[in-house]
Amino acid sequence: MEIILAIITGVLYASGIYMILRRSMVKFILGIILLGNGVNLLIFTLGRITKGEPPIIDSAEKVLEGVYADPIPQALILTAIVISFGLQAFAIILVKRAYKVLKTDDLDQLNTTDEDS
Amino acid sequence: MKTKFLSNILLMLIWVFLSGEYNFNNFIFGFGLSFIILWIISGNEEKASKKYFKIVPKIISFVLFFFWELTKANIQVAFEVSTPNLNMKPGIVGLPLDAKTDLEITLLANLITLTPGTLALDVSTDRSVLYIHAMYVVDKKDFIEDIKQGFEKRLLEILR
Amino acid sequence: MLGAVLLGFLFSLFLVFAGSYFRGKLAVLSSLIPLSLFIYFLTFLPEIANGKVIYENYEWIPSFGVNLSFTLDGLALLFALMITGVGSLVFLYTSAYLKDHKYLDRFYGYLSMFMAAMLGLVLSDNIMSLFIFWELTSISSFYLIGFNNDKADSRKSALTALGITGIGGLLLLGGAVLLGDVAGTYRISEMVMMRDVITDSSHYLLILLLIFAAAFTKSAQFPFHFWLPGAMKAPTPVSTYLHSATMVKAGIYLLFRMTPILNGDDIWHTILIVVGAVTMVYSAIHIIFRTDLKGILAYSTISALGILVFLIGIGTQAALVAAAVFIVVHALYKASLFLITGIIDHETGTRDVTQLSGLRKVLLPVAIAGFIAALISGGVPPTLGFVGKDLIYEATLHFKDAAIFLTVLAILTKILLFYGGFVAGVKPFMGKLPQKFEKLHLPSPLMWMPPLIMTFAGIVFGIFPGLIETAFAKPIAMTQVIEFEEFHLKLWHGFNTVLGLSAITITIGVILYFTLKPKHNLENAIARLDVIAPKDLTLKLSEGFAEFSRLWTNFFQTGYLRHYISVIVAFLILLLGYLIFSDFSLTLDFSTLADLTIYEISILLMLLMGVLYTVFTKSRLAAVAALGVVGLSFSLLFLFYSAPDLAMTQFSVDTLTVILFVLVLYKLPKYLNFSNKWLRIKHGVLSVSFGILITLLILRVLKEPKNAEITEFYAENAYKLAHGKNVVNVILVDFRGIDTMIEISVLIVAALGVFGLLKLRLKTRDKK
Amino acid sequence: MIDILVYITSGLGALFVLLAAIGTLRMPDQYLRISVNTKAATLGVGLLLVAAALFFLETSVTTRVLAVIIFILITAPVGAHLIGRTSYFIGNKLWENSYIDDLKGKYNKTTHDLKGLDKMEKNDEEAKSKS
Amino acid sequence: MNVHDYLYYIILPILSISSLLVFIRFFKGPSIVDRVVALDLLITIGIGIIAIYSILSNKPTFLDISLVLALIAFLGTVAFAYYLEKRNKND
Amino acid sequence: MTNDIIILPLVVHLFFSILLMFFWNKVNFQKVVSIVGNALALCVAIWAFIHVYNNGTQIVESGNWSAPFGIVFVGDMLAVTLVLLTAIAGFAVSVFSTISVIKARLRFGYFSVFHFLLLGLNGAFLTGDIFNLYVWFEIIIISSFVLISIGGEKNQLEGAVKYFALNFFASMIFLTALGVLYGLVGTLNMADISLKIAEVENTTLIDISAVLFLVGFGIKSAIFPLYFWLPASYHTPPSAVSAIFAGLLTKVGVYALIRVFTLIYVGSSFLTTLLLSMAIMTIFSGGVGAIIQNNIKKVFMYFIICHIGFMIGGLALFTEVAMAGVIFYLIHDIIIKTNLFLISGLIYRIKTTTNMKKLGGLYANYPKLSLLMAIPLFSLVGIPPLSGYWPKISLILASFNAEEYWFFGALIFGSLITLIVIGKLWAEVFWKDQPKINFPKKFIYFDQLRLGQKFTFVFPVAFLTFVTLYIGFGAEHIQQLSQRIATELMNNEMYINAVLKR
Amino acid sequence: MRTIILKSASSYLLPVLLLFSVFILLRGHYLPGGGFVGGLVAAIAFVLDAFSNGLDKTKGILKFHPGFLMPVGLMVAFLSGISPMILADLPMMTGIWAENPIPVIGALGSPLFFDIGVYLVVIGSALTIIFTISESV
Ligand code: NA
Ligand code: NA
Repeated sequence: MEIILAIITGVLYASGIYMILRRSMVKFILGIILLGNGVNLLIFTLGRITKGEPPIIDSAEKVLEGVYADPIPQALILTAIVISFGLQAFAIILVKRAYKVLKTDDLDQLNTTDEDS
Repeated sequence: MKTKFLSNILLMLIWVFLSGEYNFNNFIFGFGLSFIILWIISGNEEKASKKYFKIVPKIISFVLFFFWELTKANIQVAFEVSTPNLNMKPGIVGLPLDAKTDLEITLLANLITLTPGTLALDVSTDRSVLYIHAMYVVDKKDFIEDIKQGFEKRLLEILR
Repeated sequence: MLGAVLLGFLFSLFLVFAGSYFRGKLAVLSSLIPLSLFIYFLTFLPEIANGKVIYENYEWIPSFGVNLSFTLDGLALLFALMITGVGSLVFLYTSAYLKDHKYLDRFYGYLSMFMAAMLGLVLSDNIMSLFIFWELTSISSFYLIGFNNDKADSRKSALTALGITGIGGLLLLGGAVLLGDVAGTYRISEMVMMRDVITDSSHYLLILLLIFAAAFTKSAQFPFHFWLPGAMKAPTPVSTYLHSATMVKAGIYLLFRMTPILNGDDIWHTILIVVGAVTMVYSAIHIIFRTDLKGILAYSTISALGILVFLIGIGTQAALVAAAVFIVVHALYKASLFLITGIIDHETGTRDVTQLSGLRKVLLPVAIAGFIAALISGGVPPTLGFVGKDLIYEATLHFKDAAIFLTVLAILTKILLFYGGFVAGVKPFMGKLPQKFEKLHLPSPLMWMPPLIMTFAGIVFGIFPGLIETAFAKPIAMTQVIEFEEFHLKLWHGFNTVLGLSAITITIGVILYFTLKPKHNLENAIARLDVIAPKDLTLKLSEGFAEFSRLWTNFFQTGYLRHYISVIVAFLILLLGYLIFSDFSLTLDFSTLADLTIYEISILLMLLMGVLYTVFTKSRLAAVAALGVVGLSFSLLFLFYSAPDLAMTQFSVDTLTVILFVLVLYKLPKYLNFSNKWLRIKHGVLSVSFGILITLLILRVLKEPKNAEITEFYAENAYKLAHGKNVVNVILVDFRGIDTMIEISVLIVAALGVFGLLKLRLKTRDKK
Repeated sequence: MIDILVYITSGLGALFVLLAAIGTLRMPDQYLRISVNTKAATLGVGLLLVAAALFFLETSVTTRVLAVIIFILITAPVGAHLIGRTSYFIGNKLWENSYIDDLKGKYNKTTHDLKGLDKMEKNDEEAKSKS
Repeated sequence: MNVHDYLYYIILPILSISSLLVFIRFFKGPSIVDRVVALDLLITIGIGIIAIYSILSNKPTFLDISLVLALIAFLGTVAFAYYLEKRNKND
Repeated sequence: MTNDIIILPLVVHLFFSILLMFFWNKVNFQKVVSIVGNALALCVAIWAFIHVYNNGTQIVESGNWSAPFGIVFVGDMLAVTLVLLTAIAGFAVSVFSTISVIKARLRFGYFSVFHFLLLGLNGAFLTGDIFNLYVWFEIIIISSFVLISIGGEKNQLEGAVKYFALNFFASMIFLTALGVLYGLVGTLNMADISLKIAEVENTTLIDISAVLFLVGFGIKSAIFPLYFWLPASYHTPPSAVSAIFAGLLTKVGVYALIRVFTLIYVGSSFLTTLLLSMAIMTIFSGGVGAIIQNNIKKVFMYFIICHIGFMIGGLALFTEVAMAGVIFYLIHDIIIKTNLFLISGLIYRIKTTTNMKKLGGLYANYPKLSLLMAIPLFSLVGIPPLSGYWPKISLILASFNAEEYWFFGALIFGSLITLIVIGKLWAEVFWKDQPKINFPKKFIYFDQLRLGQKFTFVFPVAFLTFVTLYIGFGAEHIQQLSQRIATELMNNEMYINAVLKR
Repeated sequence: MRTIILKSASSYLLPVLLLFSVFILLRGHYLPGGGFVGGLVAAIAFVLDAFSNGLDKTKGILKFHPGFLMPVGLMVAFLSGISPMILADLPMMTGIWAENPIPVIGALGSPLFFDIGVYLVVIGSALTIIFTISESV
């Protein structure tokens, strides 16, 4: 199943980047969300997959024993998810504001700051 | 005041159920927590003091009635979905309402929606009519009458 | 000596803060500074003449080996006296020349800074501090040349000079560092002892080239000479100071200093002789075509510098002595001529030599100075110029391989210099005085005394060459030449070849002066050749470079976000692809697929389809809804693979994002299909390749064993030490609590940002 | 005994879910789809949850299951109502075989007000119910 | 066949297939309303899957996740409805 | 508390950002608080610096979990030096902000976000954990997003969108690298990674993760070909913000590269070659870009890029001499680049423009101010003995010793371009007469400010200029420090032993 | 949206959801959940209320701007982080634990307060974001 996860991760990266490369700001946002998901899945997959054994100590036990999923990638992804959420929320609003001020949804129109001024 | 107290107790119980630990400390904790939450939302005050103890039997019978309707009509839909032909006579029907308060209307609408074949679409702004989408509107009058006599009447008995 | 160097800097610092009090009559007092320094250095004369060398050392930055080490030997003293001596006169001259100038204080500030830097340069015994002063001369000369900064020409010339001397300076830095590295010391006096190590080093050639580059740019050698005529835009005192005695001589000084360290190989001689010869002849010829007095002087200066390089290239004791003497000669007559030109310019308002004549009638002392200066320049006895010229011929005649050829070149140059000196120093005063100049009267003695003093000095030294011999020539020869031979400077050598050559030079020079008149059409004629002159070539080169820069920058700086990202992606693909395919032998292990259950498959399928749908749908809202599907699938996937916390969080966050999106979408326009098909294909290829590489990478990494030390620690201690059973949560709030603290700060800042973005509206009033 | 209950409830639950899925695919217009979904899925998922409660037979699980069920019972119809009315509001057409449309022309598109039944209709209704 | 196998080999596949069927509706649309409804139903089915999965993995605590799911799915529907009504145009 | 000295800067900034949020609307109060906060942070940073200088590398184990199990803060000489520089730049910019940033922006949490940004920078320098570094990076970028976009004017938003996109992308690459690295070694503590990575047999995988880090950090630190977004965005926000971006944001990328490539990925020839070629191209491309610009902010922008190349190249040479040069340059660059943007803000306040074609006559009208500005400009050029000069000695020496003549050429090229362009800038802005342009009426010009306000404008510039002068004339101290840091970096077992208490 | 059905449903959902959010928060140390998800659930409850009753009413319920919760929450987290430094001369973020565990929550210690801080911050920032957007729509 790691193969499938690896492929899906690849698909997420590819689609994320593809969408980021579009000119529409909305697609751009969709792209960063997809890419963010891809990265999370990559970390998750590379942390090795364990089915059905969450890293939670049984109420009767004191240590986590036997087979269990690695909690570290999970914690990392959790942090990354929250951070991405903040960034995405900001990006969405940025795009909205940019659209309002610049009157365009087209990222290609945002090229005046490269010009000489 | 009384309502608040009751809500408080209710929330406390929900808390205890949720957490699944039945001891004194947890009750106290739940009570305190509920108190805080009620305090926070106390901006939305409503004057609804109700008789809480007499309606229990009625509620039980209503619940049974509801589940019966639910099952019955689910089978109907199941039949409709799983047979090759579509034999429906759908339509949107305006149902004049006797229910007046928000709670009454909402409960009625939800119950109607939950039972198969019908879907409460909207309430008119003046709250006089509930528009219902139904799968089988053989006769509009009968349809309205069914609901008014069934759900609405039983519901209002409990709530009033 | 440190004090001597610092004095100039301190004075210029003083002028920055109190300069406004120092204009007007007080200005003349500033010449006390160079004067007192001149006297200070004179006091060393006896010791130096006795062959003594004085060292001083102050620790500055020992970590770099950069210290303020000073040395005073014959060479240094020669330059120090020249700098301060000519400096004193220039300071005096300036006080009258720029009397009412608004920024006279600034001018003195730059000038004294420049003087200090120059002094530091010639006194440094540490090549790094030499470099430091070298750069300071570049900078202060930048300010001096651009002093008339409201004129575009001045600014341009200053920039050109800065650019050319700047690159030289940087190469000198390279050379100095390398030299220091090879020699194991930055002390020049110690490097002399490491001569063999240096000349045998594999970096020798590189060092040589770097040092040469520095010297040639500073001393205006072909083809870097063109900044010098441009630098004539500066006020006359600047031209005088920079081009007669100081800045341009810095390169000569450097070559002189490096002679005992680097002249170990033919390459040293060859390059110097060739470059010096080309420069002296090339610019001497140019003199004929100039009508601007300053232009004539500029080219004759370049030519003189060429002679010096040429002499140092010859490198024999005779040549070095000749060079040393010629340095003095040149300083004296060139400074005088510049000052005279300044007076003429100042009084008549023109420097066009075709317009000027008969000025002796109104400016007699100046005319005397000019005449003597022309004599010195032309090497006419009994001036020091004659001594210098003879020494030069002596040196070329005894150069082993190409004595005749070199001598011919030297003679040619000297003839033309003779001509130039007379055109500049004599011609304006001869002939009829035009009517418009009749009302001129002699300016303040502060202006005409300095050239007169210098020219008289030229005669005095010519009659008593022993002064120069004992003071400079011998000490210099002793330190700069490996095998010192006794010699004597004389005005009269008797009848010999050299005297004959001298006679020829003067004769042809005189003939030239009377037959060849400076004409504008000549100047215009040569202007046509400018297209192939180094100046124009460099100009074109720099324009071409600017054009190239524009192309290069615009090629990358397209302004298109997607372009920037696709470059990065392509770069990554290149690197990752190279690494992955150069090493990997990927064997896929499909056995794990057997574990796959129907619910996993359906979830993964749904995830996959959701993603693809998001990408390919034409409806924005559908895309957003599809993101919801992706979020759900993710959530379930995490649940199946033992990450319930992730499942909850991922799903709530995804939904919240969707909600935000939905709320905002309605203000945004519909999807437009902006990009064309080819672009889509291009981006498709890019992104798919990247995706494939990521997949391969994951599969490869998964084959490696994983170290679980940390994980096991958490599993063991989450409850025992951290009192929690949900290990993920324990990590978040305890083991790695800092992460979480910052993570929530991120959320806060994002919220602040959203709030600000939406609520803050700048009114025009606010924009101030 | 408990196992059998689990078999039955989960089986029925899955069945209803499946029916809802098929219904979603087959039904000809949005309103019918919403209608089918809401109940079949609610019932189906409710049963699945009950199966879980039965399996574990712990108070905390049961209360949790109850909480989820109640929550779904509250939210599912409200959601259906919202999306159904939106669907009508934005002008999604009824299935061509539909029989009657009392809502037609009742929405004010700018103020989002919804009118009650017209006088005519009302009288009509009342007359009918009285007879 | 024990409970485990029953749930594993019969119930979960049925639920999975159901979700795929719903996804087809999602895919087909045609209206955005259909997609929103389909998404909502998918999540509801997800709740069912979680319920069964919690039995299979013997982790009743997973049921809490289903509550979160239900809660948020509802919010999603509300948001879409809100948006569609405001925008007043079919996308 | 004495054990925790090195993290006090973090505590101070976090505390002040919270405090400032409580006083949301009280702008004048916020100004005072922020200056006090930054002054305090400066004191604390100096304290930490001295403490580490005297006692060697300090470790703080957050949560009392020893490395590699918890997040460890490592105050080695490099980290505390950068913390100190951050504090210096932060202090200057906060003073400058009080007068140069308009009230409307201040009313929307400017200072709070500013402290978050400084918090992030300090955290990034101090952390010993690679994932924690990611988190610090994120607080940095989100704060910078907010600072770059707040006010939302047209080109600001354009800049912000690009800035966001690229930084987000960089973060994703960083995370990818992290994932790969974790998958290989199962640990996040950098010292621990350094040890465990030696056990990984497949060096290609290590190279891959290194490349990912290189690109992730490279985007932030603006290396060729990853920097193209930077000139389009850094100059768009108010000068105070640009200043902190210019001085510190790219440098934190450089810092990360230095850390990662001295501690974790040591000695791969592939990486060295790659890094060096990128550095050369960066110098070239940045220099070439600077030539053609007319806006002084943009000129400085390209210099940021150009000079990043110096540092990256030095890192690639990977000798102790080169590293000392890199560190010296880093110290110089942080102060100087911050100051340059403050100066451009000052010029804007005087003339309402930063376009060279429209500027002129500054020297005639503001001679003392001009001379003040000249010092940083010439320090940038590296006119000896000002600060930019000294590190070049080490870099040039190192390039000769490594026989990397291309890099030597690039150094000369970069320095020459800097010299020429600054000369041109001086000629245009300071020397040339003021061209006739329409000066807007509704603008509070520098001349119209009260004396105290003028002082507030000039003080930060003067303060940073003073620091620059110290770096130049006190080069002995800086060089000793740089050499010490270089030694610590080149012998990474010192770091590892301190962290893992071996 | 003008629909009394949603309106009245949400007025009952709000307290329940808030309760649920606290539940999720407190049990996080033992079972899936925690401050972040808890905070999100609470935020969602308010958002739901805002959708159905209008933003102003929801703000009325809260009595203060949700943004205020951000510094408060962060301050709580911050204090729980540095209290070991100040109180016990231990490194930052060291857990300080009460002797005996209490019901539901389990062991009582500074990490719990930290999580509460997270909870508040999440509510504050999520609500700030969503409310701001809703207002500007
Ligand atoms: Na129904
Ligand atoms: Na029904």
